[in-house]
Amino acid sequence: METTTAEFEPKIIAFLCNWCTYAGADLAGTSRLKYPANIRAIRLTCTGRIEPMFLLKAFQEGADAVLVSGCHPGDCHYTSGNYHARRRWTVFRKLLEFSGIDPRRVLFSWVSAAEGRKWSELVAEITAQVRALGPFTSFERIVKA
Amino acid sequence: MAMLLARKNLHALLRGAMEKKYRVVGPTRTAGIVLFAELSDPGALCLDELNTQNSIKEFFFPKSETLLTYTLGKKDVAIADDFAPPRTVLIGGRACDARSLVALDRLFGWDYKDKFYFKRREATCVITLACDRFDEACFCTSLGFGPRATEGSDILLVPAEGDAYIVEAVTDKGRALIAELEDVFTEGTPGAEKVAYPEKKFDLAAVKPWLERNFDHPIWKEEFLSCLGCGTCTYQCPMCHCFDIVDEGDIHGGARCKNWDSCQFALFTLHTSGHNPRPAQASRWRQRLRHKFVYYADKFGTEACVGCGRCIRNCPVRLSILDKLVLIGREAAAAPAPPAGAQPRGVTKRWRATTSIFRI
Amino acid sequence: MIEQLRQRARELLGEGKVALVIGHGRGSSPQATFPVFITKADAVDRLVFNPFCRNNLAVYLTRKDIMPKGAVGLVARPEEVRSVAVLVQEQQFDADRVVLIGVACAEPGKEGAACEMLKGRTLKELEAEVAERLKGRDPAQDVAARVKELEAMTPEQRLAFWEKEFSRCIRCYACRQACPMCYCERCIVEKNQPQWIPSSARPLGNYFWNVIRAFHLAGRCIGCGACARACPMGIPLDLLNAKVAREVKESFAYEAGFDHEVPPPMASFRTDDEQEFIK
Amino acid sequence: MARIGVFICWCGENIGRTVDCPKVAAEAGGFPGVVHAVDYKYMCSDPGQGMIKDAIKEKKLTGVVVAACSPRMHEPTFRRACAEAGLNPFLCEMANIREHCSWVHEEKGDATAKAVQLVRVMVEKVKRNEALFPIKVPVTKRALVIGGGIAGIQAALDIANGGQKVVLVEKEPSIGGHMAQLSETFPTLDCSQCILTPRMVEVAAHPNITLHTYAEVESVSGFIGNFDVKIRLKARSVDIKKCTGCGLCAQKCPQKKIPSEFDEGLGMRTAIYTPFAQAVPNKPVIDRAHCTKFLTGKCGVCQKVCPVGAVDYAQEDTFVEEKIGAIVVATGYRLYDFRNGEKDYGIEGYGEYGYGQYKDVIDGLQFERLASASGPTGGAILRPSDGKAPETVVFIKCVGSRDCAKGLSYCSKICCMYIAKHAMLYKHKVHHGTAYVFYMDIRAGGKNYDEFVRRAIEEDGAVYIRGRVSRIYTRGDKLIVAGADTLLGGAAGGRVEIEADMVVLATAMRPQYGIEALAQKLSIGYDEYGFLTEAHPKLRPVETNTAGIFLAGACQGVKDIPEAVGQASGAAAKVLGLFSSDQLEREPIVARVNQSQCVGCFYCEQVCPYHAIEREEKRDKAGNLIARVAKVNAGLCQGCGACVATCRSNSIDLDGFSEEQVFSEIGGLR
Repeated sequence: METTTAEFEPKIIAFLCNWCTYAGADLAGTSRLKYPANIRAIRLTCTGRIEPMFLLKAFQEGADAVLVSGCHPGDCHYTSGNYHARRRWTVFRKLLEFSGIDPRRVLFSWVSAAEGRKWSELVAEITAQVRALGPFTSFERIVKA
Repeated sequence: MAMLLARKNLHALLRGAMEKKYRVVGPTRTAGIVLFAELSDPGALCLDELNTQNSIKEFFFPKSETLLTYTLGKKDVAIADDFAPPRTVLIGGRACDARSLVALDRLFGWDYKDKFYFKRREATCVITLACDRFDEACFCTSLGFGPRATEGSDILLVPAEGDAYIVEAVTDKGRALIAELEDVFTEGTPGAEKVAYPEKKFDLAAVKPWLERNFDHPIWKEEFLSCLGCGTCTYQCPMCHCFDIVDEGDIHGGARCKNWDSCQFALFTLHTSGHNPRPAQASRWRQRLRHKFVYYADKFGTEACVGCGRCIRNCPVRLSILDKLVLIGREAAAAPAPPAGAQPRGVTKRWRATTSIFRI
Repeated sequence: MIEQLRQRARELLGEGKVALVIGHGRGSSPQATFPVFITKADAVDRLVFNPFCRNNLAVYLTRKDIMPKGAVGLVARPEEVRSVAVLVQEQQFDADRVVLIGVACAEPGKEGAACEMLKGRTLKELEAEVAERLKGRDPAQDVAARVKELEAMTPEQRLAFWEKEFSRCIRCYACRQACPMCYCERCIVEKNQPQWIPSSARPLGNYFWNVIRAFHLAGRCIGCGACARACPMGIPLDLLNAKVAREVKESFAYEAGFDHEVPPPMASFRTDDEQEFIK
Repeated sequence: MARIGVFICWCGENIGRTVDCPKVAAEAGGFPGVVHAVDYKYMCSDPGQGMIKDAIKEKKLTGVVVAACSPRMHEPTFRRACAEAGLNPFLCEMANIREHCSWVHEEKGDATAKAVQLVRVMVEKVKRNEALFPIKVPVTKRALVIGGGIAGIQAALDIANGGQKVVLVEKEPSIGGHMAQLSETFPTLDCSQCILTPRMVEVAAHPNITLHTYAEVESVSGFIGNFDVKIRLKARSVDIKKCTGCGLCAQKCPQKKIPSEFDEGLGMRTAIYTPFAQAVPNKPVIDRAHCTKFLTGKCGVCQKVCPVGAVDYAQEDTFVEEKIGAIVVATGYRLYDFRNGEKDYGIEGYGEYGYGQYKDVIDGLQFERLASASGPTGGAILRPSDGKAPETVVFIKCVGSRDCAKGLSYCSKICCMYIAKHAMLYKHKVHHGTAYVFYMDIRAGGKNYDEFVRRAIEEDGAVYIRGRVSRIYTRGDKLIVAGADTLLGGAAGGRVEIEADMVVLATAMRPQYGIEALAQKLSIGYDEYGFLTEAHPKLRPVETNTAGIFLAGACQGVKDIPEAVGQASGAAAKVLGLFSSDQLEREPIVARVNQSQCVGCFYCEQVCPYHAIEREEKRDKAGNLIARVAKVNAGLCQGCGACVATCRSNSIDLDGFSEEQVFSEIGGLR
C-alpha cells in the first residue's frame, strides 16, 4: 500500500492558532531553522476556532495530510479554547479513522511560541511520514467522482 | 402464436444487450435492499422483490445532474456542457414505473424541452415486467390503469404459465431492440397470463373535486401531524420531479447541478424575507396531494401518482398516501360536491365537531 | 399494561395537565404501529404499546408547527426518556413542558416480548430508572459487533466500504428528520455561505454530510437507531453513531441522556483529558 | 467586483534571496480579482508604504495583500498605511513569505511556489474581508474593591488618590484584615497596627471612597466599564449614622463570654462589639447569634444605654446598587483548618498534633495575638491553658503546606519568615526560654529575608531542627513533641522528643471561604485550591480573563505584605489606565450570531471563556415566547471563535476570521 515515489511531494495543510504555533513558526523563521516547503499554514485565532469541516475541506482541496496545532494545555490565550479543541479532535479523528481516513494523515500538535525548533522538526517529521504514505489517491477518487 | 421469452433466457437477453454495448440497468440486491442500478453482469439481476427501493426516474432525471461545469479565469469563465448519455436497456420496471415516464415526458417537454431528460429517454429502451403479485401499498388499479398497462414501456413482458414471458413490443425502439437481440426470443403458443390485480380502493373521480373544495379542512390539521418532513416519499416517487438548480463550487470553478428537491422540506418554500407560505408540515402534505391530484391533472390531464406504493413502504412513520386517498374518498362520498352555483356545504359533521389545537 | 398507559393518558388529558399526548397508534398489523397525537381523553384507546413501537417520538417535541402552548404528554420508552434528557440539557424546552409516560419493553423488536410501565414520574427519576435498566446491557450488541468488524479493516478498506454505502444516499434527510437531536432551524448542509457540504447527492457531499452529521451527534446520540431505520437506502448510519458514542464514553466517561443537569461533553472539558494523539 | 492590490516585499535580501519576488508578483497579477501586483525592496519603508497608498487611490483598491514578514510583525504598520489612504484597515491582510517561507526553505523553486500559494490564500481571504470598525464601550469611572485588608486598602487608596471614585466592600465590621491582627512584621519588626491604622483612617476619610463594611457582593452583571453590582449591607442592628462610637453599649453588654474572632479565640468579646479598638469604622455591630435579646427576646440593655438611640433590633439587610467600571478582588486568605481538616477539599486534618484537644497547641495567627501589644495578654507570651510563660516553645512549619498526602501541595511561602519572627519575638520576651523550629527547608527569598532568619538563629538562638513532627501528646502539663531530626544519624535514627510548654503550628494559607461563589459571580477563574486565576502567570498577573476585573493580594496566591501591596498598586494602575478615557476601544474581532437561525442550544454559552454569550428572548406580536437565542456581547467578546466552531448549525460567525474567509483560504491551497 505504502509507496515512496521520488517525485511525490505531499501537500500538508496546517491550521494554526495565532498566539502559539503561528508565533512558534515565526520563531523558527527568525532562527533560520530549515524545514521542507510542503506545509501551508492558515492562521486562525485559536484552535478552538478550528472546525471539523476545515479538515474535510482541506482534503477536498487535495491535502495529503492536515495538521492542527495550537497552545499547550493551560497556555491558551483565551484560557480554554485548546481544551475544547482537544475534545473535538479526540472524537473527530476517531470518526475520520472509522470513516476511512488514515489517522497518519490527520495530525495534531501543541507548539508554543517558544518552540521554533519543535515546529521545524515536527514539519520535517510529518513531511517525511506523509511522503512515505504516498498521495491520498483514495480520497481524490471521491472528490473527483 | 406470440413472441415469448423463456424465463431462463432473461440472462441471455441481458448478456446480449451488454455485448451490444448497452448499459444494462435493472433491479439488483445491494446491502440487503433491491435497487435499480447498472448491472455488472446478468446474474446480478434480482427479481425477488415486487418493487425496488428507488424508482426508475433516476435514470432519466438523476438525483444530481451536472448541467455544466465552469472554470473561473482571471477575467472570464470557461464553460463546458457536453452531454451524451450512454445507450441503456432498463429492465425490470413495473407498469406503474413505465407510466410515470409518460407523465414525466409531458412535464419535461410541455414548454422548454429538457435536453438532459429527453436525451436520456431517447437513449434508453424500457423493458417492463407485468406484475404477478401485489402488496397492500399497491393501488395502480385505483388510478385507472393496471399491472400490465403498456404506457411508457418499449417492451412489455407478461409472465405466463410455462415459465415464459409473453413479449409485447410496444414501440419501434422496442421492436428494434428485439430485432437486435432476436436469438433469445421464440415464437410459440403462450400459456395463461399470470397477472395479479390489486383491488380498487377509492374513487379517483371524487378526489380532485374534494381537494379543490377543501383547501381548509380539519383533515389537514389532524391527519398529517406525524410527518417528519424528510424527502423519502418524494425521492422514491417515480413521478415527483421537483428540482433545485445549484452552483456548487469554490474559487476555482464548479458545476451547475440540477438536484432533486422535495416539497416536504421546510426550506422548499422559505422566502428570502424569512416568510414561509407553507409553515407547517401539514401544509406541505396538502401541497403534495393537491399537486399530484389537482394542479398536475389540470395541466397535463393525468395524476402525478402511479400507485407504486414506494412512498408508503418507505415512510419512516408509516404515513400512507393511500390511506389518505381512501379517507378523502369517504369524505367526498359523505359530502358530495354541491351543484354548480350552490354554496359549498362545508365539512362533514364528524369533522366540524373537532376543534383542533393544531395550526397549519 | 396498555390499560395503565391509557389511564395515565386519560388522566393527563382529562385533568387538563397536558394539551396533547403523543404515543404509538395501532396500524394494520401489530408490527405497523405509527405515531399518534391525542388531544381528547376519550380518544386514548387509540394508544397501543408493543415491542414494535420503534419510532422515537421525542422528535416531535421540537416541532414548532405541532407543539401546543401547554405541556405535552409523551409515551416514553427509555429511548425517549434519554432523548428528552438531552433536549432539556440543550435548553430546547423546560423539563416541566413534557410529562413523560414511561414505558419499556424487555426486548424491543421481538415478537411477544413483555412490556411494562416505568415507575418514575419526573425526568430525573426516569433517567435513574432507565440507567438502572440499561446497566450492564448493551441494547445494540449487533451494532457494536459490526463496528468492531469495520475497525478490523484497513483505512482504505473502510473508505471503500463507506464510499459504497454513501453512494446510495439520495439526500432525502430522513436520517436527520427522524432524529430528535437534529432540531436545527437550518441544518449546516442547508447553509451555502459558504457551502461546506455540497448539497448534490454525489460521493463527496454524501461523505461530508454523513460524517459531519455523526460528529454533530457526538455526546448527544442516545443510540435509538431511528436514523438507520428511517434511511430508505439502507445505509448503516447507526454504525457511525455507535462508534462516536463509544469514543465519547471511553474518552470522557460520558453517555448521553442519563442526566440532563450535567454539561454536555462537547461543550465542556477536563484539564486532564487524554491527548496521547497530540504531538 | 473585488479590486485587490498585491504588494510583494523583498525585505532586502531576506525574502528576495530565496523567493523570486517578481515572479510571485507576476503570478499574483493573474489571480482573479487582482488589479495591481508589484514587488519592492522594502515595503515597510516610507516609499514602500507610499506605493500602497498611491495604488489604493489610483487603482481604487477594495483590498490589499502585503506579502512580507509575519502579520505579527507588521500588520499594524500596513493597516495604518491603508487607513491613511482611506481604505478600512481591516481590508488589508498579510501573507507571511518571510518567517514562514524564505527564512525556512532553501530551494528557490519550492519557496517561490509556496509564496505564490500563500499570496493566493490571502487574496482569496481579503476578497471576503469586510470593513470593521473599532468597538467603543463607555466606561463608568467608579471602581469596586472587594476586601478591606491591606491589599484592598492599598488598591482603594491608590485609585482614589488617582482621582477616581472607589466603592470598598468589606464583609467584616471593620476594615484592616489580617494585617490588623499581626504584632510586628518581618523583616523590619515594625509594628503592624502602627503602619496600618493610618491607612485605614485615610480610607474612611477619603472623599473618593465609599466604604461599606459588614457588607458583601450580592451579584455582578455587565462587562468591562459597565458592571452593575448589587451589594448586601448586612443588618448591623446599629444605625451607624446616629452612632458616635462611644462604646457604652459594649461596656454594658451582659453577654461577655464570646470568643473574639479578632483575638483568634484567645480573648473574649461582648455580643455588641467592635472587633478591635482601632476599628474603622469604629461603630459596633450586634452578633445576633450570641445576643440574648435575639436569642431569648429578653435583655435590650444596649438599646437602653445608647445615648443617641442608635441600636435598632429590627434592622434588616439592605441592598445598594452601584454602577461600576472596574473591579479589584482583594479577598485575602485564611489559615488552613487543620483541626477539622478541609473535608470539602478532600483533605484530612492533623489530629495527631492535638489541635483543639490541647489548648497550648496554637496556630500562627494566635501567636500573633499573644505577641501583640493590643492582644488579650497585652503582648506577654503566656500559654493559653494556665497563663504561664512557656519555657520551651516548639514551632512546626509546613502544617498543611507541601504535603500532597493530606494537605496542600503548594508552599505557603510566608511561614518560614513569620516563624523566624515568632521565634525571635518569643526570645525577646521570654529571654531564658528555648525556641525549637521544625522545618523542611528554609525558604527566605526576599529583600533582607535570609538575613532575618539568620538573626533568629544566630543572634536569638532559635534551635532549628530539620525534620517532621509525627505526633504531639501530653505528659503532665507538658506537650511531648515527637519527631525526627533528619540531620541526626546514628542508632536513634534521628528520633527526637521535645518536652514543650507550647506548640505553634505554621498552618497553610488558603483562600477565603466562599471564594468559589464569588468567582462565579464575577465570572473569573480559580484553581483547584480556590486561588483566583490570573490572565497570564507571567505577563498579566494582575488581570483576570474577564476584562475589567483585577486581582490583588493573597486571593490570587500566597503572598506576604509587600507583595500584596505591590500587586494592589498594580491593579490600581490598571484601573486608572482603564479610567483614563471615557470610552474603551476594542479591536472589532468579535463573534456575531445569526439569530434567525440560532436554535438556542447554548453550547456557545458553555464554551465561551468570557461569558460573552447572552440569551435573548424572541416573541411574536402577541408577546408569546417563540425562542431563546444567543447574542454576543461585543464588550465582553475577545474574538477567540470557540463559539463558532461549536455551533452545529453555523449560526455564529467571527468577524475577521469568518467562515467564508476560511473556506476560500483553504480553496486557495488547491
